[in-house]
Amino acid sequence: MFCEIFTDTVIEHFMCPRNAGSMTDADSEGSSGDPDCGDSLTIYLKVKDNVIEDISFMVFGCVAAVATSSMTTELAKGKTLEDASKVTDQDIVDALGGLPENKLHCSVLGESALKQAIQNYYAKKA
Amino acid sequence: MFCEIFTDTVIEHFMCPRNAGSMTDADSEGSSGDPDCGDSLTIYLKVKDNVIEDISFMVFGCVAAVATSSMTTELAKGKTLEDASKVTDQDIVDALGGLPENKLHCSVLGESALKQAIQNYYAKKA
Amino acid sequence: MMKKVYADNAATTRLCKPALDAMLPYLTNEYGNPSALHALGRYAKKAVEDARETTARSIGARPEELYFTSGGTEADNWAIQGAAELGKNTGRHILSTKIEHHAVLHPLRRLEKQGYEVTYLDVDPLGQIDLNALEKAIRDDTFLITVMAANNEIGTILPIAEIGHLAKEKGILFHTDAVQAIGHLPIDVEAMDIDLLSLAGHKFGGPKGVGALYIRQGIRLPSYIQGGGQERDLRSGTENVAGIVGLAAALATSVTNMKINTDKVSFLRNRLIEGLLEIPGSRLTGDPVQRLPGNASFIFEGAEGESMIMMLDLNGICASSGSACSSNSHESSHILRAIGIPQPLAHSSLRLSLNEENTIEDIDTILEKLPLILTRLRAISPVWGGYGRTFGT
Amino acid sequence: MMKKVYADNAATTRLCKPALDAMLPYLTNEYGNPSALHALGRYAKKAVEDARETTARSIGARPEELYFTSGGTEADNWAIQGAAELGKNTGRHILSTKIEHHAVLHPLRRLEKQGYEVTYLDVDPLGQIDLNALEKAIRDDTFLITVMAANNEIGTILPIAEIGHLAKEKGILFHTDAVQAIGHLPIDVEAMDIDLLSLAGHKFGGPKGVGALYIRQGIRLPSYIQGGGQERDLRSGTENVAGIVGLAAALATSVTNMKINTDKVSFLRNRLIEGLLEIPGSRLTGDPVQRLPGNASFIFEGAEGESMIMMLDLNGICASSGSACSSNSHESSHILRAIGIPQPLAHSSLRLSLNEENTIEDIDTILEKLPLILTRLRAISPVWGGYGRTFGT
Ligand SMILES: Cc1ncc(COP(=O)(O)O)c(C=O)c1O
Ligand SMILES: Cc1ncc(COP(=O)(O)O)c(C=O)c1O
Repeated sequence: MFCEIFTDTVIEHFMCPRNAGSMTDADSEGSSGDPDCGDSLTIYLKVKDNVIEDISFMVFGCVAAVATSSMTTELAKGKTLEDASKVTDQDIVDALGGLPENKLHCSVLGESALKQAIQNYYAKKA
Repeated sequence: MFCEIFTDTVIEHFMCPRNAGSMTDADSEGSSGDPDCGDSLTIYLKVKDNVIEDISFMVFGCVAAVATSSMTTELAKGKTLEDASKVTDQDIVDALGGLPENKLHCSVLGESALKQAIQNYYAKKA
Repeated sequence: MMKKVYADNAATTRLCKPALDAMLPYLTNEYGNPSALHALGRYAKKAVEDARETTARSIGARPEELYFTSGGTEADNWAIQGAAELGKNTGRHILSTKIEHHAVLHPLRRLEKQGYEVTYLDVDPLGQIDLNALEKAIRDDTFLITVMAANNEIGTILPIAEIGHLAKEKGILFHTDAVQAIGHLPIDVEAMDIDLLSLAGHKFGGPKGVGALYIRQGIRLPSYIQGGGQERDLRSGTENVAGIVGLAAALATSVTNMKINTDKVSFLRNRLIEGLLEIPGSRLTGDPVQRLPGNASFIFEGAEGESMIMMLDLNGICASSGSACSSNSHESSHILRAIGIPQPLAHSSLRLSLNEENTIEDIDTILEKLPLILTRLRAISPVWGGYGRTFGT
Repeated sequence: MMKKVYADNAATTRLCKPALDAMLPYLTNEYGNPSALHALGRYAKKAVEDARETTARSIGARPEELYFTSGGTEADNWAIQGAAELGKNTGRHILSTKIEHHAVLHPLRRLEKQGYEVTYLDVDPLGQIDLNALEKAIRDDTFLITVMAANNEIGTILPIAEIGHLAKEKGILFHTDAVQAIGHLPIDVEAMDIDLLSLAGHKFGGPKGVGALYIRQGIRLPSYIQGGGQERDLRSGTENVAGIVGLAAALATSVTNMKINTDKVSFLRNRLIEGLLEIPGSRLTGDPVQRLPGNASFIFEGAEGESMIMMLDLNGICASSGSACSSNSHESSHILRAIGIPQPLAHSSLRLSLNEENTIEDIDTILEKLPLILTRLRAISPVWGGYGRTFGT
């Protein structure tokens, strides 16, 4: 239905975002974007033995922002922190089957919130 | 058929102009317009006892110019020179049932060629 | 497939039946060029002139005062650029508002670059200008006032008759962008002292790509698009005959049915507004009283505009938002900013715009679906904390 | 009623079936605004983008290089005004010809008033420019060459590929008004080194009121009509979706059938020309070889243009003339003047323009009726003295 703009995967993740919601007992969280500018993402991590055991997110943003956030958590889940921190915006876009040119900037949201959350985790531990 | 632009009378006179043709034995002739400017009319008179016994014209011009010329000769025919010289462009337009605004200037052609022919007749006699 | 609910009539409307019927002959057998002298040309010419007469009469103008354009945008550009050329010897100051359409704002900005000065009047939280402020802002060198008749996003109707009278008294040219108003509100250029007025066919059931500029008799506005000398030498280009005929037919229909349409549409609109305002964290934007009959526009705290539109779309409802996520920037509407909506609320706007084709079932569908959508979006929203958090008390 | 013979295809054409069929959905159910995010909007957007692709490919361009406008006139105005703004720091001189359409000439005159200098190249009696003269006329401060691809009145095809190569070599912007050529002649903006090209839908079976400007990638032409940012911010205004779709469908059809249409139309045209040149006091205008397939244009000594058209019209034949008797002046065409037609012959022009819809019966009807009409008009013409009087020997 949206095929002209978005891939089915994007729509899937927009309509049924995975790992959506906040996490009260998170080990760490990271944010990116700015609600005043129209998009904002917070990612929550639950880490055990350097592995992301659980992950969730809260997002305010457009279709691509929601789908990107959802996909980011899917990609990070179960990965070691080291592997998860290597997830790039390109990986996210690829996993979504692509994004329209003018929406590519939304994928950066996911990568940077995830990196932020991992950094914050390290910082807290250190 | 042309009702949106021209009256039936205009079309009638355009398609079947009255008194069209030149006159080799004219007592006088008068011209107006300039072929270089797109319209030109010559009116020929045959006069007897100060009455226009016969009249004809040759014209190069648009629909309104042709119809105007034809109507001018109709209005002048059989009139005394004095009466004929009183024919105005308004009379011609009226007799045609009107002309579109942007064609009104064509009616001046008829009046002035007729006046010219009459003047030339007087000049020749004098 | 589920029945679609079209609630984006401020963006564009379905071509109404009378307009399509009027157009079809000019898309088939009556294909003459109105400039041609032969019968086919004359028929086309007559169609255009009849359409001009109809359109002009519908706004209280004379046919000689109406010029067809390619739409509202061209009409706005022409009016403003033309007025500036006309006024350049008498003044350099223009008065406008902060809530004009870009089709007015961009030409004004271009003029500013050329050395003209423009005052953009503030509006209050309802989107209304202050007539005293307007009067005070008039300078000796003010040669043009351009104020829209009704706003496209928030639906506020501006007091153009009062502005017209004032402009006339002061000898200043008055242009109004009436693209959203024409066909929906009674407009009379004479009674309202309007000098220049822009309209667009597709906002009242006419076709896209055709509009008109009204130019009061005696105002020697220079042309904007020049060439073959169509439209009495003021707007060249082979006439969009079918489009022009369709515009006129749609406008005639709209004006004939204006009273009954307004009653129906405002009824639906009020039901929709009342229903949606019951949702916590919702706010109506625009003037609740001086308002286009079809406009229902809101802020729904915590939910982002584009996401709302897309979720509505997946539920078969067409709507729009003042917030658009486009190439590398999330732009929030200058109109919402002008009425003082703070960030991030300006990214949470939703416009539902109705017309006479909408039904009570449409309204009920929206009232059923939208709350669920808001619940879903807010459930994952980091900026939603329940009613009262942002709007506060 | 007698069957009409339409021989005014250079003025405008009948909307072809593929174009009408392509348009109808967008005049009925697919009425979305391409800027809208919902499904109806996206379908409209897709229709516009598909049309852009089709149109661009038809002239050897890429879709990103094509911008839809309201017609040929707007495209010409935009190209010329835009090029001037773009070039104002690098030059002040423009090269053009004496036989351009008013949609080019009027914007050029406006620029002259603003201090630009324009050289209007002479043409020879066939309407051809001299490429050497063009090259010599190039100055250090020449920033734009604008030469039409084919002339609308006399049908002469100009050497735009050669001009394109020269302009490229000299680093000068090259615009061509290809309104008469597109759909009828093979045009490739790449092979011909064209930087800017104007076209109009209604000259090749598309609808009136829609056209396009090709802008070579990399040329940062400023916009002409500004507002909502449609057409990648370069041409604002809600898109005429149906018109755009119709233009593309018509162009695709024309390009697919170009070879066969050209063969057919030139055959008919040649038969017409041969037949009419047998009439004493007749003369072909324009280049007999480098000529639009459908153009048959003449001088018929002694007969006035409008009278010929009207008499033809009463015989069911639609034609046109370079001479028009309009408000208070008889204007003869600047094109006929440029090819050296003396007065009053310039008032005796007749253009019969064919396309693929014409039949051999049409030609025979014209060949039957026109001589009779000429005889009648010449019989009462004070400027007709038989063959040889004006053309002499
Ligand atoms: C207030 C207003 N002005 C101008 C326009 C521009 O009209 P169009 O897009 O038809 O050119 C619109 C609609 O898009 C509008 O709502
Ligand atoms: C050569 C040429 N240029 C420009 C135009 C203008 O096109 P339009 O009338 O569609 O704006 C025309 C036709 O009218 C033309 O023949």
